[in-house]
Formats: sequence, C-alpha cells, structure tokens
Amino acid sequence: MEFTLKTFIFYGFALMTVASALLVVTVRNIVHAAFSLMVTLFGVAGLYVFLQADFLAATQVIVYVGGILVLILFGVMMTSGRLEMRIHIERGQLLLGGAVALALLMLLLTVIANTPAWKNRIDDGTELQPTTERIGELILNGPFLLPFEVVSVLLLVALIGAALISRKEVRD
Amino acid sequence: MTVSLISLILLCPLAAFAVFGLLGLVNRRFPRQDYLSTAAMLIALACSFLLLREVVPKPEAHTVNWISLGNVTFSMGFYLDSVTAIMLIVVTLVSSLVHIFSMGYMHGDPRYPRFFAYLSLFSFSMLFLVVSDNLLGIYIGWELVGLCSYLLIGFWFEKDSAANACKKAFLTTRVGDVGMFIGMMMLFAKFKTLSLYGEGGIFALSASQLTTGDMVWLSIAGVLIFCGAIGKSAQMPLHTWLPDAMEGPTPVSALIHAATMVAAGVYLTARMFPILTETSSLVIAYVGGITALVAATIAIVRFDIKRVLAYSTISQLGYMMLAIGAGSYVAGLFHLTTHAFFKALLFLGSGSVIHAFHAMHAHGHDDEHEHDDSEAHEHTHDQGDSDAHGHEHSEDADSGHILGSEIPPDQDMRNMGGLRHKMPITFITMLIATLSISGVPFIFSGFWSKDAILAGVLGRAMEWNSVHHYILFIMALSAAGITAFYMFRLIFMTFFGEPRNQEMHDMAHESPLSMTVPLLVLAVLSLPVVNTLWFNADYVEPPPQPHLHAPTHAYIAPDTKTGRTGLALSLFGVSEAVAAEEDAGHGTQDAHADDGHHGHGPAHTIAMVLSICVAGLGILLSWLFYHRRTLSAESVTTTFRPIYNLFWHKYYFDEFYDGVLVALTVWKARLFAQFDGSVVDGIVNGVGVVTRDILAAFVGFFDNRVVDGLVNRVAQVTWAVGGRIRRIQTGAIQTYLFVVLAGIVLLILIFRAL
Amino acid sequence: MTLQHYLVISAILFTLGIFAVLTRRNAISILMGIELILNSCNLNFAAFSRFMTPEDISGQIIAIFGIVLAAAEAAVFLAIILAIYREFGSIRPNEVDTLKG
Amino acid sequence: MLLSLMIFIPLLGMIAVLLLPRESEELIKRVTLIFTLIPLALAVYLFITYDRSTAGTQYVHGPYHWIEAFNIQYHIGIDGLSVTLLLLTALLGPICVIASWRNIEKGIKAYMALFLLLETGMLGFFAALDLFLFYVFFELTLLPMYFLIGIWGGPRREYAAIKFFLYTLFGSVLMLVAMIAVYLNSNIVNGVAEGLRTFDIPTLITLASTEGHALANLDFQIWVFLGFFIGFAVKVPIFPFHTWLPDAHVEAPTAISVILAGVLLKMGTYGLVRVNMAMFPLGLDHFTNGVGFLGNSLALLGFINIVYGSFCALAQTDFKKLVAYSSIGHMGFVILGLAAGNDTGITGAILQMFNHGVISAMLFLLVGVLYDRAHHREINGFGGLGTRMPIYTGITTLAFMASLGLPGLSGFVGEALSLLGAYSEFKWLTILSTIGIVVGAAYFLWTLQRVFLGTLNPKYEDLPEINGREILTLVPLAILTVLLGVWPNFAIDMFKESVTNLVNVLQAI
Repeated sequence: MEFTLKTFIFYGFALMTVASALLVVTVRNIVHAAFSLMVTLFGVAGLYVFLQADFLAATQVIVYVGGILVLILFGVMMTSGRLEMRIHIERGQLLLGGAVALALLMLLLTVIANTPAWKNRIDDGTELQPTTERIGELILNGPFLLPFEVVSVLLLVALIGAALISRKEVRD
Repeated sequence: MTVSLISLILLCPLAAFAVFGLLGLVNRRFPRQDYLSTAAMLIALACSFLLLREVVPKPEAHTVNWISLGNVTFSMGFYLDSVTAIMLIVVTLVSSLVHIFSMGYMHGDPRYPRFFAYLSLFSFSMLFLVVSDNLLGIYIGWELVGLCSYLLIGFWFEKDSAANACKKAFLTTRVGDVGMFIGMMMLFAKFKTLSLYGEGGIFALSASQLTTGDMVWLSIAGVLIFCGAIGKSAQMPLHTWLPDAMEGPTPVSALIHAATMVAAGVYLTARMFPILTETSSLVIAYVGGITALVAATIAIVRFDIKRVLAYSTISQLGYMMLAIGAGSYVAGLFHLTTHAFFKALLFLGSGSVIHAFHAMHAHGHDDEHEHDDSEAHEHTHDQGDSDAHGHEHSEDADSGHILGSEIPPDQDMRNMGGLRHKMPITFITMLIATLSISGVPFIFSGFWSKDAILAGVLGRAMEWNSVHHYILFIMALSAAGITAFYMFRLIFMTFFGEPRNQEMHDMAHESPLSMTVPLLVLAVLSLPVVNTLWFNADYVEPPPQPHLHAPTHAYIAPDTKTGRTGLALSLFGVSEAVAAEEDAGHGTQDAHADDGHHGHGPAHTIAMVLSICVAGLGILLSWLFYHRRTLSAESVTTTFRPIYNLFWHKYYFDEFYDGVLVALTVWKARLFAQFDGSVVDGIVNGVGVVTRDILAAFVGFFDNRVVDGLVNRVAQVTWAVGGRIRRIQTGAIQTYLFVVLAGIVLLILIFRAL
Repeated sequence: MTLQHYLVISAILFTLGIFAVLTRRNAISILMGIELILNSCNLNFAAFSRFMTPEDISGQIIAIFGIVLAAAEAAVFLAIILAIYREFGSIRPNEVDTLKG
Repeated sequence: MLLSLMIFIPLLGMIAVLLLPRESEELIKRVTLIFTLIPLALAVYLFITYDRSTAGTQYVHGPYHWIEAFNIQYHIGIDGLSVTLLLLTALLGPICVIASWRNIEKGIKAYMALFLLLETGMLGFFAALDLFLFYVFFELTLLPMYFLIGIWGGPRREYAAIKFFLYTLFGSVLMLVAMIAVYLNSNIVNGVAEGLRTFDIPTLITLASTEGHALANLDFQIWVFLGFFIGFAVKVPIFPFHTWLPDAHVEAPTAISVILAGVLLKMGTYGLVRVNMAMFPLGLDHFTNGVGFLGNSLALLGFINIVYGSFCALAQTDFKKLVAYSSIGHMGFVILGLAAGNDTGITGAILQMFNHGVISAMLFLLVGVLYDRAHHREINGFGGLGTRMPIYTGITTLAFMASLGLPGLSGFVGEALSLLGAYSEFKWLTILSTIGIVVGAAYFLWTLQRVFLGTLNPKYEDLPEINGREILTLVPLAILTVLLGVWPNFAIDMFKESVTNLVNVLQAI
C-alpha cells in the first residue's frame, strides 16, 4: 500500500477517532468525556469523507456535534450537582466489563480478518463526487420516501415524548 | 259497507285510547277524555245497529293475511253472522251505558281520564274478540280483554287488595288461556290453519276429514279450548278470581265482570259449537252445572253486595255453559244477552248504592264537597269493617276478617236497609233486574232465557234418555231456586226494613242523573220485548254439530229449537199457543222423528212449571227470612253449621290455591333458583377454581396421600432456590446487559468452534 | 485503505462503546457509549456501501437514518434521565433498581 | 360496499373518539352518537331496499383475499335473517349511547371507544360470509365487552367480567376446533383431497350437502355440530351454560346490559341458524329427529330453558336478575322453535330473537331508569311507584306485557309461532313448555305489583318521573313492539324466503 498524503491523513483521522473514543470511556470528568466524544465524532465525519460520503459527513457534524452533543452537555449540567461531575468506576465491574469488551473485540477482529469477501477489498478509486443530489433524489422521490416519512414521524414522536416526559408536573 | 262499519266500530274506541296513550307519553291529557271515549262508544253503538240491519241474516266474512309463511298462512278477519251482530249490540250498548254511568260514578277521581281510556281499550278488545273469524284473533282479543280487566281491577292500585285481585285475575285466567292455547296447537297441528270458517277453515275441515277414530282427540281439543272459557268465564275450578275482581270500580264490574268479558267464554264455547263432541259437550255441561250450583250456594251467605252479585254472575255463566253443553245453543246465547243487561243493571244499581254511601264517607271525614273517590277508598279501607258491622253473624264475619276478605262498610249489606225511600229510582230498577234474574214469569226477560235453558236440558234428557242430562236439569233447577232466594235476600236487606246504620242511612241520597239514566235504560232492556229487536228467532240458527252423536237408542232432536220457542214466547207472551206451534214445527221439520220427540213438548211445559215453582219458593223463603223474619237466619245457620262454614269459606278454594298451588310454585321457584345458584353455578365456579388451582390441588393431593415430608422438603428446596435465584434479579440494567453480551460472545464462540 | 481498515476502526469504536455502557456509573456516560456504538454502525454502513456496492449509495442513506435515530434516542434518553433524576435524586444506574427481585 | 361501510363506520368513529381530548366529554358523546346513527341510517336503507322476494344473499361485498395462505377471504353479505338482526343492532347502538349519556361517570372516552368497537364486531358478525371472518367478529365483541363490564360495572364487576370472558372463550375454543375441522375437511371428496380448502360459508353449505363429500358425513357432522353448538349455546345461553348471564347482567352498566341481552344473545341463536342448521342439517337431524334420549335433545334444552329460566326468575328479588333470568326463559322459545325445523317454528324463533332483542332492551333500560333514581334494585324495596311515576309505570307495564306474551304486542307472535311450530314435532315437550307462559306472567305481574302497586313507599315520595332523554330511548323500542305485534309480516317478509330455503334443506333429509 502506497503511503501517500491521503493515506497519512486517513491514518490521522483513524487515530484521532480511536484515541478520543478511548478517552471518552476512560476520563473521569464527564465534561471532558463529552468533549472527547466531540473529537470522535469529528473523526468519524472525516472518515466519511474518505468514503466519498460528503453529505453524510456534513450531517454527522451538524446533527451530532451541533445537536446531540449539545444535548448531552445540557443533560450533564442539569443532572449533575457540583459533586456529581466525576465518574466513579468500581474495579470489579471494570475488569468484567473490560474482559467482555475485549472478548468482543477479538471476536469482531477475527470475523473481519477471516471473512473472504472483505479481504483486501479496495474501493474503485473514484474521486469525491457530490452525493447530495442523489441522496435527495432517493429520499424524496425514490424508494426511501416511505422510510423517510416514517423516520420523520418517529423523530417527531420521540421529541414530543421527550418533552412530555421531562415536564415538571406529572399528571395523575 | 260492512267492512267499513266494522272498522269504524273497532277503530273508534281504539282511537280514544290511543289519544290517551300518546298524550300520556308527554304527560298531557286530552281535556275531556270522558266525552271522547263516550262519543267513540256511541258511534260504535250506532254502527252496530246499522250493521244489524246490514248483515243479518246472511253471514259474511272478510279476511286478510296477517302472517304468511312458506306453507302456512295466518289470517285475520271478520266473521259476521247474527250472533256476532247481537254480541256487538250487547257490548256496545252496555259499554255506552257504563261510560255514561261512570261520568257520575267516577267523578272526582284523580285518575278519571285514565279510567275512560281503559274502558275504551277494553271495548276495542272485546269487539275485536267478537268479530274475529279465527282462533288466533279470538285469542288476541281474549288476552287483551284480560289485560284491560287487569288494569281496571287494579285501577285503585294503592289498595293492596286491589293489587292482589288484579294479579290473581290475570294469572288465573292465564292458566285457562294456556289450556286454550294448547287446544289451538292441537287444532293447528292437525289442520294447519286457525281460521274457523270458509272452505279451508277448521269447521269445514273437521267435518270432512275427521273420522270416528279422531273423536277422542277432538274431544280433548274441545275441552282444552273450553279451558280458556273456564278461566275467562270464571267457571269451576278457576272461578276464584271473579269475586276478588270486585275490588275494581263498580262500573267495571258491571261492564267487564258481568256483562261482556266474562260472557266471552260463553261466546267462545258457542263459536266452537261445531267441533264439540258428545264427551266435550258433557264436560262443558257438567262444569257449567256444578258452577251454577256451587256459586249460587256461596252467594247465599255473602254480605258484600258486590260479592253476592259476583257469585251470582258466576252462577249465571255456569247456566249458559250448561245450555251450550247440553246443545241449547240459542238458549245459551239468549241468556247471555238478557243476563248482560240485567246483571249490568244490578251492578250499576249496587254502584249507585255504594256511591251514595261513598259520598257519605267523603263528607263524614272531610268537609270537602268534592267527592274524591280514591281518598274515600283509603278511608274506608283504613277504617276496616269491625265497627261498622251489623249484629248478624259477627263471629263468622270475624273469621272472614281473618281470611282477609274484609268488606268495605259501604258495600256491606248489614249497613244498609230501608233505602227504597231514599233511592227510589235505584230501587225500582234493581227490583226489575232482580225479578228478571229470579225468573219471575212472563214480563221479565230472565224468565224466558232461563226457561229456555231448562227446557232445553230437560228436552235432551228426555230425548236421549240420558241420566247425565237429568242430573244437569236438577242442578239447573236448584240453582234457579237458590238464585231467586239470594237475590231477594239482597233486595230485602238493602232496600227494605229499618235502616241498620242510621248515620250512613241519613247521608245516603239518590244518585245524579248521569247514573240514574243508564239504570233506567237497562231496566227497559230487561224487558223481553226490547230484546227481540236484535235477538230475533228468525235468524239465530244453531250451527250443525257433525261430531255430536247421540246414544244409538235416542233421537237427536234439534232441541236448540227450544231456545227459539222460548223467544217466540217472549215475543207473543202467549205460552200455550207457542208450545203448540213448536210441537207442530217439530212435526213438520223432523218427519222421521221417532217416539223420543214426543217428550219434547211436555219437556217445555214441565220445565216452565217447575221453574216458576222454584222461583216462587225461593222468593217466598227469602221474604220469610229477611223481611217478615218469621224464620231466623241465625237458627238455620247454627243448625247447619258445617254446611254454612263450607259456603262461607267458598268451598275452601282460595285456601287450597294459596296454601297448596301458589306455595308449591313459589317453593319450586326458590328451589330452582337455589339449584341455579349453588349447584349449576357452583359447578361452574368449581371448574374455574379447579382449573386455576390445578397444580396446588395436585400438590395438596400429593401432600396428603404420598409423602408429607418429601413434599415439605420440595417446598423448602423450592423456597431456597427461589431465594438464590432471586438475587440474580439485581434490577441493575448494566448487569443484565453484561450477561447478555457475555452470552452472545459465548454463543458465537461455541458455534464457531463447531 | 481497504474495507478492513474501516471495519477495524468501527469494531474498536463499538467495543469501546460497549465497555462504556457496561462499566460507567453515570447515565450520561452510558449515553455517550451508546453514541459510540451507533457511530460505529453508521461507519460500517458507509464503508460497506462504498466498498461492496460503489454505484449504490443506499448504505449512506441508512446511515443518515441511523443518525436521525440516534438523535431521537438521545432526546428520549435525556428526558428519561431528567425524569429519573427528579424521582430518585440520582442518575446512577445501580441506585435505580426498582426491578430488583 | 354499503355493507362494509356500515360495519366499519363505528370503527372510524372509535378512532375519531380516541383523537378527541378526554376533557371534552359532550363532544365525545355527540361524535359517538353520530357514528352510531350512520349505521342505523344505512341499516334502515338496507332494510327498505332489501329484495324480499329471494332467499339469496344480497349486498355482497367481496370475496377478496385476506389471508391467502389459508384461503381466508373478506366476504360479507346479508340475507333476510341478517338484515333483521343488523337493524336491531344498529337501532340499539344509538339508544345505548343515549342511555349512557349521564350514567357513565368515569372514562367516558374509553367507554365510547370500546362501545364503537363492539358495534363494529356485532355488525360484522351478522354480515360475515366467511367462517373465519365470522369467528374473528365473534371474538371481536368479546374483548370490548369484557372491559365494558369489568371497568364500568357494579361492585362485583371483575368477577362477572372474568366469568363472562372465560365462559365465552371456553365456548369459542370448541367452536374454533370445529371450524378448523371443517376447514381441513373442506376439500376432501370420497377420501381424496382435491382443490383448495375454504372457509367460505355459502360454499361450505353447498359442500355439506354434496354426496360423498367429507363434510356430508354423518359422524363428522355430529361432532362438528356439537362443537359449534356448545360455542353458541354459551352465548344464547342454553342451560347449563347460562350462569354467566345473571352475573354479567347484574354487574354491567345499563347500556351494556341492553347490548348483551339485545344483541349478544342473538349472536348465539344466529350462529345456530347460520352454521349449525344450514351447514350441518344431518347433525341437526340427529339431535331433533333422532332416536333415543339424544333424539329430542335440542327441544328438551329449549324446554328446560323455558321452564327453568321462568322459575328462577320467579324467585329473584333483584329486578335486573329477574329480567336476566326471564331472558333465559325467552331464549328457550327460540331454541324450541328452531328445533321444530318447520317454517312456523323457525319463523317464530327468528321473530322471537328480534322481539326479545327489542323487549329485553326495553326492560333493561327501564331497570336502569329506576336504578339511577333509587340506587338499588331490590324489588321488595319499592312499592306504590305507580302513583309517583305514572309514565314510567305505563311504559314498564307495556314492556312487561310484551315480554309475558300479551297478544297485540310483539312478544306474543314469536312465542306463539314457536310453540305452534314445535307442537307438530314435539307434542309433550311443547305442552310442558306452556308452563313457562303462566310462570312468565306470574313473575312479571308479581314484580309489577311489588314495585308499582300498593301504597307508596314513603322513602320514594320525591322520586323524579322518567325524563325526556330516557323516554327517547324507550319510544322507538315501544313503537317496534307494538308495530311487530300488530303487523308481524313487516319483519317476517324479510326472512320468509330464507326460512323457506332452510326448511327445504332440512326436510330434504
């Protein structure tokens, strides 16, 4: 494999993603964790660009970073008192969880490595093509119209539900 | 023309009732319901007279399909012959008079409009019954008059006695009706129709299809249909409701329980005349005869003026049944007609008397001058009768008291006496009716009709040489004598002698015009000449009886002719001439007659002489007992104490029914209900419980029978294991998730390894 | 860059997410773990789309749906967290054990 | 199409009601009323335009494939019997809504929604021409009924609701088994399977009388007959499956009692006619004209129902329970008439079904009126109400008289025809059944006396008279009662041809 600038940047993004994800699960300060998550999300967005998915990348940044992360930060601020800012982890749980996670990782890696169809599969080398138009076509005028509408309703319902649940006074 | 006349006759009263019913839904009243109903009745009366001239003597029928099924059709229709026309006259006439009478009698009652509405409904039902040409139609009218009777007996339903009486009346007659319905089912199963007349009617079919082998069946069917008449016409043993029915307002008693509805049974039996066999005829005759005698004996000892009349009605209805059972069709119907008028007159007369006493009560207790009848009734009811009692038979009256047959003081003859000066019109008219019912000869209609029946029965007895009919004749004759006795007892106790209750006597007064006019009209109607206007011997022809076979040695005489000659007598008033004429008529008509018929002419004469004798005897005895008082009722009573008790307790019918039949039914109902609640439902619930607890039950079984300790051990183990396993349920989601994931990893590993 | 590169990154993200979900004692941290898992899935979709069916971009659309779902999920999750916080005064999952047997 | 519209409009109404806010109770009631009035209008239209001269099904919609794998179809249509009962159902719908206007205090929204669902189930049941669809609608009525009794009922509502539910479920499980047996055998001719299996009722009826077809086998018919019979017998209810009825009636709210007596019971007898009699004439024959003890068993059950129900009613002191037991008695006449198998008997039975629906609905409404005022139903606790509530007394008397079979009112015609028809077949049982007529009169008159006659109980001196809304619910029924009593051909015309058809099938055996 040629080690070009592109490859370098790819590895950079990959490293950024994985490392920040690791931070997300390890740092004790929840606010720090949230910011690490932001970095992870940016990393994934970068990887999307490498996958020729410009629209997806943009969505990732806008929705995740702009929406979900802010939501999480709000959640942190509303629930945690000053003392709750730190995350406590019990040792036993840590070990058990780590073991399972590790086992899972090994399993996944084995699968990835051993599936013949996936082995050394490379892309077709096309340059970045704008996908927005095609996606728009598919979603609004194609086979994905119904799922799209369903998902819209779902989102709406979820938001209404969320608003309902989090209201202060609960009716009997 | 005929159809529209009949429709008018039926629809007028119905409309009068409908106005009441529909306005009642919105809690309104027609301002003058009484005028409306009376006018409707008068129109019907006029139409009936028109119809009499229209139809008679040619019978006419008009039918429409009422229910049409695949193979069967139930039709509804009119059948008009002379009998129908006469019945229409009788019903509309009496009904109109009672309407008018009620305007005075019921005045001031809080439910005054309703009373007239009910009367209208009754008139409609009764007329419907009369004109129907098929059994189903008759049954419909039959039940509807029963309903009206129920409503009217219970008109003053605040009184418990009235509430009881109306229920009793409906239920008792319904028992008979069920018999009638079974009879209808039998006929229907055989002939597939319930129409009576015409080609496909029951009469034509029974005449053409039935053989001698069917006679038992036909007799049973006939008797079952007659059961309906037993109920409606208060024959033995279903007569007990009629005396109680006197709880209703007196005009109702006059209209329904004397003149029309109770006579419907006789009418039905007469209608069924063509399918009667000799057995069913005999049953009918015996029921009638026994009823006539028994009811008459009970009437002797009553003190309630209305009850006397009620038992008298039962007795007279028995007479009519006897006539029809003995084949004297025309005589029976003639007696029905005459009885309707004079008995209505008697009841209205007694109503007039009661009204006079009533008013006294209203005055006596409040200062109001309005006569509030229901209020008066409550007063009388509350007051009871013990204080107001006369001196006679007080201990027996007390036993009556215990039995619950309290006599309202305004109806108790022991409070009356000497009223003839106070109420002259009432007295005169009632006297006419009494003379009529007692069979005082020649100028009163009752004599002719009763005489016709007696002659008819005796005639048949002589012709058939039948012991049964001789017995029946003696029964009828004794009943006639007793009737004369107790009717004059009533007159003497009420109108003659000294006032027994001075306070009440002082208050009594003659009734208003609206009440006396109907009395006068009815008095005129109790004269035989008037009756011949519609009851004309020329067109009342008995129908043939194809299934009635005389004993082989006897000759079948159309002894129903006797009835006709009786009428002829009434018309001309010359008995010998007509007797001769009748004899001659027989000679020409039945040229082949054998010696049996020679007894017929004599039968008539004998019957007439005997009937005059017994009537005279009855009146004489009555006079001696209750007016001259040369004979003492008390001493006779003491001498014949057991018989007196039997009469006083009405042969213990009520006690038997209440104590045995009603109690048995209620007991059975309780039993069934308990069975339903405990056994049937118990089984159901049991199954439910068993199914639910099947494991527990199984364990229990194991526990008891197998090894107690082992089971306990099992339980302990289960408990312990449960306690352990319970801990797995930490409630922490993460633990669950952990287990799930670990499980997934393990599973994948295992299956990959394989 | 082969498909396996992306898959490995995705697998790591997934495992880290699982780890967070299993071990963290704070509901919001768990939410973050879940977000990681969802991201790894989306990444997988995009990668497979690119490598297995280059002409078709359905995988990307599914990934977009995934993002929407994640957003919805996050909203509901946080709402629930707020409700629980009000009810129990804590958002530590091991203190919320009403289901405990 | 019209028929489908009629069936599913209440369902639409249910959705509409569910979308309305729970606070706007008046609006909910009005919407429900409208959505029950539309089916009524359609039912009246169907009733008028129905072609009375043929026996065939009309207004057929379908068949459309529904569950293709099992050849289950959406197939509906009506014959004379169905259209009569549809009219009854559609009529009772708005009446019950009006009757519930003030009495339902909690959860009016859920109540009305469930009621509309129930109406869809009932209407669909009477129109279904596919056995599976038939079953689905049958079960569809069960669930709302369970909740309607269990939530809005009296003090022992849970017990009654569960009892009702389990009982009916027990019956319908047997019915399901029988149904599946029919389905599995529906393509077997002379022991060889050919063609598709089917649930289609008209097809099955034809097959069941085809020589050599598995469905035409006597033993098979007997067993399947029994399966269906028990299913329907629970619903009718026929002794000894009747004990759910008094409990359910006593606990259910007024309107639900009305539906229960007016329509649900008819579902049982309708099923008997539609499935047991039309589809398994051989099986029926075995239980009506057969030999030995079982030979008359259907008529015997009818007789037991009549006499047993009447006597039980006589012993009741709870007004509503009395009416419930009287229902058992009156349904006995239906069974007796059906068992007769001739046109008089069957016509009488069907007429009695309709009449009983109308009359018992009136009776339960009347009991409800009294209960709303006095808050108890103990017959002996009243007395003399006739002076206080004359209109109420009048209407009650009318209903009682109709129920005890007074001629001129509808109850008589059905009873009389049933008995007349039955007498030709079962002499003694019919004669004994007439005991029911007397006892029927006895308990109604006794009740009338205890509640309305006599002196007024001072406790009820201020009892308000029946109000306009209540009269509104009763008047249509009263009119029908009188109309059918005077002119029964009005209804008989509708199903005359269907009955003739059925009788021909039965007598061909």
